[in-house]
Formats: sequence, structure tokens, C-alpha cells
Amino acid sequence: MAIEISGLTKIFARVNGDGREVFRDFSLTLGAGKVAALLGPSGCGKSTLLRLIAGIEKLSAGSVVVPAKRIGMAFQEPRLLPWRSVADNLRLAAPGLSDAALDASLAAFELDGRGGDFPGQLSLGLARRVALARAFAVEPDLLLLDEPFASLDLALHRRLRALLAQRIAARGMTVLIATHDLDDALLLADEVIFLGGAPAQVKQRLELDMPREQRDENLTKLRTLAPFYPSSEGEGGGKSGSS
Amino acid sequence: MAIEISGLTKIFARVNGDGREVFRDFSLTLGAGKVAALLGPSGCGKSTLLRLIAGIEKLSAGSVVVPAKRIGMAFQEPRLLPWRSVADNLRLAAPGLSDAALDASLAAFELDGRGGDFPGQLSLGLARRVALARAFAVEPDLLLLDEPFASLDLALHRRLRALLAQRIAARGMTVLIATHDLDDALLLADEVIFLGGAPAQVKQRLELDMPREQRDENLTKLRTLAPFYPSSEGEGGGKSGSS
Amino acid sequence: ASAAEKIRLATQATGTFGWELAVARAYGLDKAAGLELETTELATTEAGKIALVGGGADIILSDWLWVARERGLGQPLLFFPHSTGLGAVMAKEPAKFSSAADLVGKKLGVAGGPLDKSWLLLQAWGLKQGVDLKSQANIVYGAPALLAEKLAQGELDAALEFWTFCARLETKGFGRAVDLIDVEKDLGAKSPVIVTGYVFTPAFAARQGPALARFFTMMKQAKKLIAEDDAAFAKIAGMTGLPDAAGQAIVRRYYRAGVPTDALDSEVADAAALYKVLAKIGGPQLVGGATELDQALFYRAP
Amino acid sequence: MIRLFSLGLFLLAWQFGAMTLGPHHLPAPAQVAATFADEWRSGDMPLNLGLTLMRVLAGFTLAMIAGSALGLALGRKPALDRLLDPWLVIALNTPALVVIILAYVWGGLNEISALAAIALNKFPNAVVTLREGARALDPALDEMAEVFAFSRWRRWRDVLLPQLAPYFAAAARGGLALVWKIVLVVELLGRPNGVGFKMGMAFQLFDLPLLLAYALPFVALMVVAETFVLRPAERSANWWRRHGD
Amino acid sequence: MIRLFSLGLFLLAWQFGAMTLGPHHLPAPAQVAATFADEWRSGDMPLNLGLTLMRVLAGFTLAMIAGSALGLALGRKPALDRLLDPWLVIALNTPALVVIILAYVWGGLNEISALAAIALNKFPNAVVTLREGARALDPALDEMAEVFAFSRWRRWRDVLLPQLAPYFAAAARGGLALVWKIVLVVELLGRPNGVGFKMGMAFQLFDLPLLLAYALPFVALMVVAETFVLRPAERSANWWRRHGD
Ligand SMILES: Nc1ncnc2c1ncn2[C@@H]1O[C@H](COP(=O)(O)OP(=O)(O)OP(=O)(O)O)[C@@H](O)[C@H]1O
Ligand SMILES: Nc1ncnc2c1ncn2[C@@H]1O[C@H](COP(=O)(O)OP(=O)(O)OP(=O)(O)O)[C@@H](O)[C@H]1O
Ligand SMILES: [Mg+2]
Ligand SMILES: [Mg+2]
Repeated sequence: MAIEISGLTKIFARVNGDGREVFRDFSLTLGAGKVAALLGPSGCGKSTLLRLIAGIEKLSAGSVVVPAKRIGMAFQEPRLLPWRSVADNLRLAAPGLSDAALDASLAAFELDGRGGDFPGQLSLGLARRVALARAFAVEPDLLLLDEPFASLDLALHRRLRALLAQRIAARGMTVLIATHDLDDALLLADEVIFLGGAPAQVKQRLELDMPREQRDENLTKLRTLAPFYPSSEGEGGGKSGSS
Repeated sequence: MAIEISGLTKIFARVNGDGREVFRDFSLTLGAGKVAALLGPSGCGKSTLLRLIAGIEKLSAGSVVVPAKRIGMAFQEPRLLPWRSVADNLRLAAPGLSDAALDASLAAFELDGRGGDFPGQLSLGLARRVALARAFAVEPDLLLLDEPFASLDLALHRRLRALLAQRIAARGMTVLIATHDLDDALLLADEVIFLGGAPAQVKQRLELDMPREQRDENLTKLRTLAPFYPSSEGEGGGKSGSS
Repeated sequence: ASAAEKIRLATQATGTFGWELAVARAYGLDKAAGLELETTELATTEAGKIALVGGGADIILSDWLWVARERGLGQPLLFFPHSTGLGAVMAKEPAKFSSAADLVGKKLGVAGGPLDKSWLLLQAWGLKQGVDLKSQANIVYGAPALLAEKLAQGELDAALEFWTFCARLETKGFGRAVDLIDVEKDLGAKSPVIVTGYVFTPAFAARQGPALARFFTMMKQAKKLIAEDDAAFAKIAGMTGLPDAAGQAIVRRYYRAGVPTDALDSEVADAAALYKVLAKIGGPQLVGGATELDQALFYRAP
Repeated sequence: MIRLFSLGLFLLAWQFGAMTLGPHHLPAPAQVAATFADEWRSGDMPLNLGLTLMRVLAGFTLAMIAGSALGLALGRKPALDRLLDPWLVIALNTPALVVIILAYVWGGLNEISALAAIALNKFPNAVVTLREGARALDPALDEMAEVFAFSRWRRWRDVLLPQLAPYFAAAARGGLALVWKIVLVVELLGRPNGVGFKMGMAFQLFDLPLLLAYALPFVALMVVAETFVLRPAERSANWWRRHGD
Repeated sequence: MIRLFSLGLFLLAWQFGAMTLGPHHLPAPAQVAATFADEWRSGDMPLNLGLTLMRVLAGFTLAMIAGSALGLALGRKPALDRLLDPWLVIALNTPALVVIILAYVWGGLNEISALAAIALNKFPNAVVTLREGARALDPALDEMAEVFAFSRWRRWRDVLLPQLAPYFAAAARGGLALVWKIVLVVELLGRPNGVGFKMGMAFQLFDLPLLLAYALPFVALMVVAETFVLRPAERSANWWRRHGD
């Protein structure tokens, strides 16, 4: 069962009265059990799309059909309950979580010994990892990740990306990842969707057939598939890439 | 006048009673008018160090001497006043800001037309740009940036990095940037400080003499100066770099 | 014999009604009369009115002016005399305030507010002497207890008080400057006029006529005991709120003076005479539309 | 407008209640209105209502300003809070009657004692509410204001006040009602005028229409103030909360 | 302990005040204590205090539960709020005297009317405070709970309650004090027992020591409850706020 977005229009109200139209007559289908990555300039509507799919944003027109499923989501900010410990934040989202599973989950996201901390005692990177652990802890059928690896050092970023690839392989789930990192998309996604414009449109779609385990070695080659998207590779800073 | 940190100890209290020691007998001197970049694994203490320098975190022992200066800071989260418009958030921090300067400031961070929005109406990337614009709007002598370019698409990241380099060149200020992106450090800093361990220590210091305007072309060469730090360049995903 | 008939009473905790009931019980008068008295003690007199209107009590103690007013408003209550006790203007040096002219420009406390009947009588008395006390004296309204205290503190020159407070003030060395009994006479009453009485609904009277008669007789006996029998008074001396015998004696003297002695007809005539005076001063606010006393308010046993 | 409809419903319910319960248990709206008109024409109503309103305003302003200031101080300085909290609890729980009597006994039966009694009764409530507000302040925004060296005034107006607004709203709404109720008792016990004085008289006569005629104008005033002042002000102040959808 | 010191200071101030003003203006602590002991021995104090406490508890519980529920509903459903707000303003500003009289007149002079009057007086205050709390709820956390399909109970206990805690604290602290004050008036106007009844008598006799002897035990009780129950509970519930430094 796939996610079907058709004729979607989303207009946000503004103080001065006229609205901001983020989507107009936008349609998109995502296959069940597939991993899709969303890329696009800051403010184009990635988070809004995830929120619409999660059912926490009202649509102005059109329809978003998401088969009733167990959803795991990592918001763009951690969104932990500040008055509950890290362990309790996980347990609240996944009531069935055994103590062993909890410890394993914390360990996987390199949060050992942090179960008793309160969110206010975490660095942003730690808090975001807790939010990731929570999204996985519910054993979701649909996983929505909004910039999952931001605020992490690169080494950690890579380890967690590998972890995600592993888990996707181990357990079929539909995954939607909004990210600014082309590598994340190339290494994880079955399909990369490049958004752009206002209202947002699908600028490009890229299908990736290569088995995920082979992609690491072929990353440089994969990057050439999206020459229009600036990659961090080698081409230097300042001047390049006016989106 | 430089920033002098000597014998700094910082212990955070925890629920179970024993503290978490983030710094123990930590010393560091940063030259006046210099740009320093702080790198280190997530949770090692970068933000805490910036907060100590900004004077909003109490020390447990030691001393942090910061010459009385006008401070501009971009926190790791946007920290805007949700009940004030974007324009008012800037004006409140920089009361002397003329309307023209305000518009120019918004335009520089690609926030045109966003002056009337409230923070709750912005995407995270937009909000973080507002926070950056605010830090610059006060015309600081000391600029503290905590992951300034996170949550931005790469193209925008580069344009803003170039903008920062420009502004540093135009106007002498002491700048301290916490980042996870080695390129940011290599392209902007006079000195790169690699933190690590718990309690945190300076693992490496790297002085960069190359004039900033020549660094873009030489980025690949510069990266070789920090072979121990994983760079996004070409070496592939998953396996590499256990910090 | 059939079970004792039940009458529900609401009394004010510190009032004389309570004393009388206590004596009646102590001497078994209630049993003798075949009555079962269910008393609810309340903290204020107004609470009694709530009790009666809300159906929580059969008999309360109130004044006939209020009953007259209620009748005017369509609530046909009935009244039976209880006491003639009235207050007085009290002062440290009573002799200095014996005429209305003496009160001009003075700070005069008035307990019970602008519609209190003692105050209306005092005004009428003043007007007869050509003094409008309401405008010519410096009037301070307030709760009686508070005014008594203020008089004692010296903040007031004189205070028109209820008789229970007059008694307490006397124990502190204050004296009666103007006695309301004299005022009543001055205004045309032949003898002390009824002030308070038992108030009840006609429905209750119709239902419990015989019991009511026995109740009134019983109360009369109790009053007599308190007034004349020292042993009886000793039983309720503690309820006066005064610790020493001297003070209690003063209260008892006031109490005795308030026991009604006249026949009902002459009481009614005096009341009617005073009503005209009160109606003129109090206005429709006090009496409603009527200018003549509705004499049917006085209950007469069938 | 929905508020008008709601008010109409209230009047209807009242009228219906009066018809079922009888005028002696609940006077009908028309009867109360007639009594009000009489009192207004006689000049009693404007005078007493005016005096009471002035006392309410003065007492409220005094208590809110002093109470908020102390409440904020206690919420932000735990040491001060520990020191003064027992006094606060005592002040909060001392019955109005006691406060009013003591005020009158100490200060004399005059306007100043009355105002002091009013303010003293409301004061601890404002303290308690604003203290909770101050405790719930977001330290992150405080830090931001600190770093950017906000002036005291801007810190107060732009950082603290918006966070405290709901607490102020609660303290003010509940507080205005409380002050009004206290003013009534204060007037009942020792003032020669005002709505409370008049209601005391009405109560002595057990005159329900008169009682309601004096009790309701203030209520009506508050409904009007709520509709035309408080609500619209809150709506615009809270625009940012609605997140624009 | 600082609280003990503060209480000692209070007693000292009281004693000093009594000495300066004289026992007629302010009875000394020892005198009040003696009166209290007398009343306790006679059995009057335990009886009346007990009854009053029960009324306070019952009225408070009733009003807090109903008031919070309605307050939350109004804060989260603007349409309902617009419909019921005028009624709320009316309920909030109707003088206690009027509510109490009407309750007694309609329901008779009994315990149920008394409780209804108590609850009705406090109810709108709880509504107003909790409504502000509900309006200030963070929608981001609500969304999170929605996505993770929190059960109603967990959403309430773990997401909403902690956000509402300061509003509950304010409503409870101010509310307990308010209920106690209303109970006094309710007892004064129509109960044959309780502290309010006794204080009414003491006032009629202008017996200040007796008045204070009945007024203060509840105050003392609240100081004890604050020290040993409320404060420690709040301290541990608010650990997360202190951000561990
Ligand atoms: N609640 C809201 N009210 C008004 N406008 C909103 C709201 N939420 C988002 N927007 C606007 O909708 C547009 C898309 O926002 P969205 O958060 O989806 O962007 P994004 O692609 O996730 O950006 P980023 O990469 O910066 O996170 C932006 O212009 C934003 O300002
Ligand atoms: N208020 C606090 N109370 C307790 N512990 C804290 C607090 N703030 C930070 N810490 C702890 O101090 C350590 C350093 O935190 P800091 O925020 O400085 O890390 P960081 O280097 O900025 O990490 P990141 O890259 O994830 O932002 C972390 O272990 C964190 O959990
Ligand atoms: Mg986003
Ligand atoms: Mg950090």
C-alpha cells in the first residue's frame, strides 16, 4: 500500500491576510516498502510534506492517503518531553519496550548511560539522537525522518547512516527522509525526489536500483547521477551552486 | 585583548547526585581579532564552551576572561522570541538598526519578505538564518556561532559561508565557530581547535596562515592538513572514521 | 399520648431567643408543652430570614417592620410579640448628648444601617426638635460590634446601638444618652412598643395552631424564669458573652425591661402609631407602598 | 454574534427559572430591571456604583502592581521565596473578615483603611499566581536577552511579559472578581455607601430584587469589558500562537 | 531551617505589635493560644474545625475537578469558549453573598446547598486559570503525542499535566484559600456550626482572641501542608526545570 498525494494544496495564513502557498495542486506517489529521500532548498516545503503525511498538518485542498500504519517520526527539532527522562521519553512512545530493548536502543545511538538524563541536560546532537532512537523504538511501518543526521559530527553521521541502512534491510518499512545531504540520499534511498520552487514542485526524480550494500564503494560514481545538485565533493566553497 | 580560559572546570549536576564533568582544569587562549573554529564529537562540550565565554553558564572552578565587548551570538537552536516578528526580533537585539539596514540584513541571509513573519511560521532553516542575521545585526566585536550552517542546503551553506568570510575581512572581530563541518573550519578559521574526550581536552590545534581569499581553490590541499578528521570528500560512507 | 409535635426554629447564636430556649429545655418546659423543638443556631439574624424563606425553619425571630414590608410584597407572614427591647445612644459622658442639638456636628455611629428602625425613630425625634440628624450629624454606619469597639476607642462621640451592645458598653463605663424607649414615648407610643417577634407563615399557623399556642405559653414561662428566677438566669449567664457577674446583671436588667407586658391590642395600636412616623422617614424603600400598618400581620390565636 | 446569543440564552434561563421558582425565590429580570431603574432615577445607584467602582479600581491596581512585583521576585529568587513564603501563606489564608476588622480597628473607619483591607486581601493571590509564572519562565530566552544585552525595559516588555501574559490574564480576571467581592464585604462592614453597603441593606430587608439590582450592574460591566476590551486585546496579542493555519 | 526562622520572625512581629497596640487592638499570641486551648478542651474547636475542614475539602475537590475540566475544554475549543464565556464572566463576578443566599433559598438550609454554594463560588476561578493554561499549551508536543499515538491517559499525564502544573499550582493555592474564605461566609449565613459560625459569634461579641483562635488553626495547617507536602512535591516535580547546574 503506497502513500498517495494528489491535488494537494497547502496555504499558510499570514498576519497581513494573504496566505503563503507552499503546495499547489501537488501530486506524488511513494511505493510501499520503499525508501524515498526528499531534497530541496531550505524553506521549500520538505518538513511540511512530512507533517502532512504524518497527519499533523491540515490540508487546504486535495488528498493525502496514508494507509493506517504505525508511524515513527523524528522531527527537525528533538521534541522530547522536557519533564521526562530520556528513558521515559522512549518508553512513552513505545510502551511495550523491554528494559533490554531500551538499553540496546540507547547503545545503538551511542547514548549509553544517558537514560536517566533529562532533555535539558543534553547537547543538541545527543537530543536529536534520542529523537531518532524514539522513532525506531516504536518499530514503525512508516518512518519519517526530518534531517536525521544534522548536528552530528561526520563520523557519527556515517555510523548512524550505516545503522539506518542495516535496519531498513532487516525490516521492510516505508521510509521518507528529508535531508540536505546528497550522500544520505544516494546511500539510502530507492528514489530521490528533488523539490524546488514556490509553490513547491518535483524538479527531478532519481530511481536508484543499486543494492544498498554496494553503494558505499560506488559513492563517487553515484554522485555523478545528480550533477545539478551541489555536492560537498572537492569543488570548493563560496562561488558554486546558486540553486 | 584575547579570551583567556584557565583552569576551567565545569560540572553539571545530575539527578542521581554525582555530576557530569565536562571540563576539568581546561585552559585555552584565543587571540583578539582572530577566527577560531571548534570541532569535536557531538556532546563533547563545544556549546558549553561558547556559553561559558558568552557569560551565560556558571563555572565550577577556574576563570574565563572575556574583555567587555559587544557580543553577537547564534545559538545552536534559533532562540527567537516567538511573539515578535522576524523584523522585531532583529530590532530588539540591535535597537539602532535602521529600516534600510534591516532590509539589507534580511536580504543578505536570503530572508527577503520574511520581516513580518512570526518565528512559528518559519522553517527551521529560515529561523536559523534569522538567528544568524541577528548575531550580525548587533555589529559585534565578539561573534559566537554554534553550528551556523546546519539545516541549510549545501548551496545556501556555501553562499552564507562566503558572506561570513567577507564580513570577517571587512570588519575585524573575534569569531568563534563551533561546527561539525571541517570545510567551514578550513575556509574560515585562523586556528582550528579539535576537542575530544570527557572531560574535554584540546586534541589538536591547527594554525592556518593562508589568506582566506585563496582558500577556496586550495580546499582539497587544506583538507590534507587534518587527515585524522573525517571529511566528506570521496572516501565513502558507513565504515570509515570511528572518532 | 401522641408523639410530641415538632417545631423547627432558627435562632441567632448570641441572641436572647437562645437563652429562653435553653431555660425551657433545662426546666423541661418543652416536654411539658408536648413539643419537640428542633433548633438551628445561626450566626446572623439575616441567616434566619434565609431559613424561613427557603423553608428551612418554621419560626424565626424578626421585627414587625420587616414582616409588614414582606406582606406588602405579597408574602403573607405572621408576627407574634417577643420583646420590646430597644437600644440607646451611648456615650462616654451621656449628659452631654441628651438632646438632638447636642449631636449636631458630632460623629455618631449608627448600628444596623440607614433603615434600622431605631435610627429612623431617632431621626423623627430629632426632627421634632428641629434637627435633621442625618445631615447635621456626622453619621458613621457599621456593624454593631465594630461600632461598639470604635466608641470604646474614642473614634466616635456617640453611637446608637442595639440593646445587647448597650449593655456591654455600660460595663465599660458608657452611659445611655438617649434612650429609645423615651423616644418612642415622645413620638406617641403609650408604653414600650414591640420590636421583635416570632415570625412564621400562615400555612404553618393553620397547620400547627394548637402547638403554636403551647409554644408561646412555654416561651412566656421561660422569659419569666430568666427575669425573676436567679437560678434560671444562672443557667444561661454564660450565654451572655460577659464574664463577670456585674456585667451579667446589667444585661439582665436590659432583658427584663424588654419583656412585653401589655395586651396585644394596645401593642398593635402603639405599633400602628409608630409605623406612620417610620413610614414617613424611611420612605417606600422601608415599607413598600403602604402608609398604614397592615394590622392583620399580628397573629391572633383562632 | 455568538456572545449575544449566549447572553440571550442566559436571560431566557433566568426568566424561566423565575417563572418556575416564583418571584420570592428568584425575581424575574424585568422586576430587577425595574428596581434598577428606580434606584438609578433616585440617584442612589450612580452614586454607590461609582464609589464602589473607584474602590475596586484602586484596590485592584494597588494589589496587582505590588502583588506582581513581589510574585516575580519570589519566582526568580528562591532564597527570598523560602524566607517570605510562610508570611505569604499566612496572608493568603487569613480570612477576609479578620483582615477587614483589623484594618478598621487599627486604621479607623475610613477610606484608607478600607482600601488597605481591599488591597491586602487580593495581594497574596496575585503573588501566588505570578510566582508560578516566574518559575515557568524559559531560561533559554533569558540567556538570549543577556547575551544581546537587552535593556531592562526591553527584557521586561519583550521577553518576560509575553511569557507571563497568561498568568497576568488569570490573575487579573480572577483578581478583578475577587476585589469586587472583597469591596462588597468591606463596604458592608464599615462604609456608609457603595454597592456593598446597599446590598447589606437589601439583605437586611431580604429584598432579593434590590440585592440583584445592585449586584448585577458590575457583572454586566465586566461582560461588556470582556467583550469589547479584553477579548479583542488578547486575540491580537496571541496571533503568534495560532501558527498561522 | 529558613522557614522556621521566618515563622519565628512572624510571631515576634505579632508579639511586638500586640505590645505596642495593646490587647484590645491586637491580642498577643499567648492570649490567642490560651483561647485556642480552652476551645479545644471544651470540644468546640475540634468539632467546628473538623466540620469546616471537611467542607473546605469537599468544596475544593468538587470545584477543582469540574472547574479544571471545563477550563481545559474552553482553552482548547475556542467555539465552546465563545459560547460559554459570558456565563463564565457572570458566574465569576456574581457576589458570593448572592450565590450563597440563592443556594440556600433554593435548596434549603442544608449541607448540600452549602456545598453547592461553596463549589459554585470557586468553580469559575478554576475555569479561568486553567483556561489560560490550556491556551498556552505547546502544540509541538501535542503533535508529537499524536504521531506516536499516545493513549489518552498518557497524553494527559505526560504531555498536558506537566505543562498545566504551574496553572494547577496557582489555582490550587489561591483556590484553597478562596474556598476556605467562602466556607466561612457560607457557615456565617446558614450553618449551625463550623469555624465561620464561631467567627460570626466572636465578631458579634467583638471577641478578638476568640476570632483569631478560630481563624488561625487553618492558617497554621496550610503553613504545615505547604512546608511538608506542597513544597517537597513541587521541588521533585520541577527537577527538570533546573537544567542541572
Ligand atoms: N505554521 C506555519 N505558518 C506559516 N507558514 C509556515 C508554517 N510552517 C511552514 N511555513 C512556511 O512554509 C514553507 C515551507 O516550510 P517547511 O518547514 O516545510 O520548509 P523546509 O523545506 O522543511 O525547510 P528547511 O530545510 O529550512 O527545514 C516556508 O516558507 C515556511 O515559512
Ligand atoms: N544544562 C546541562 N545540564 C547537564 N548536563 C549538560 C547541560 N548542558 C550540557 N550538558 C552536558 O554537557 C556535555 C556537553 O554538552 P554541549 O552542549 O557542550 O555539547 P556539544 O559539544 O555542543 O555537542 P553537540 O555537537 O551535540 O551540540 C554533554 O554531555 C551534555 O549532556
Ligand atoms: Mg524543514
Ligand atoms: Mg552543541
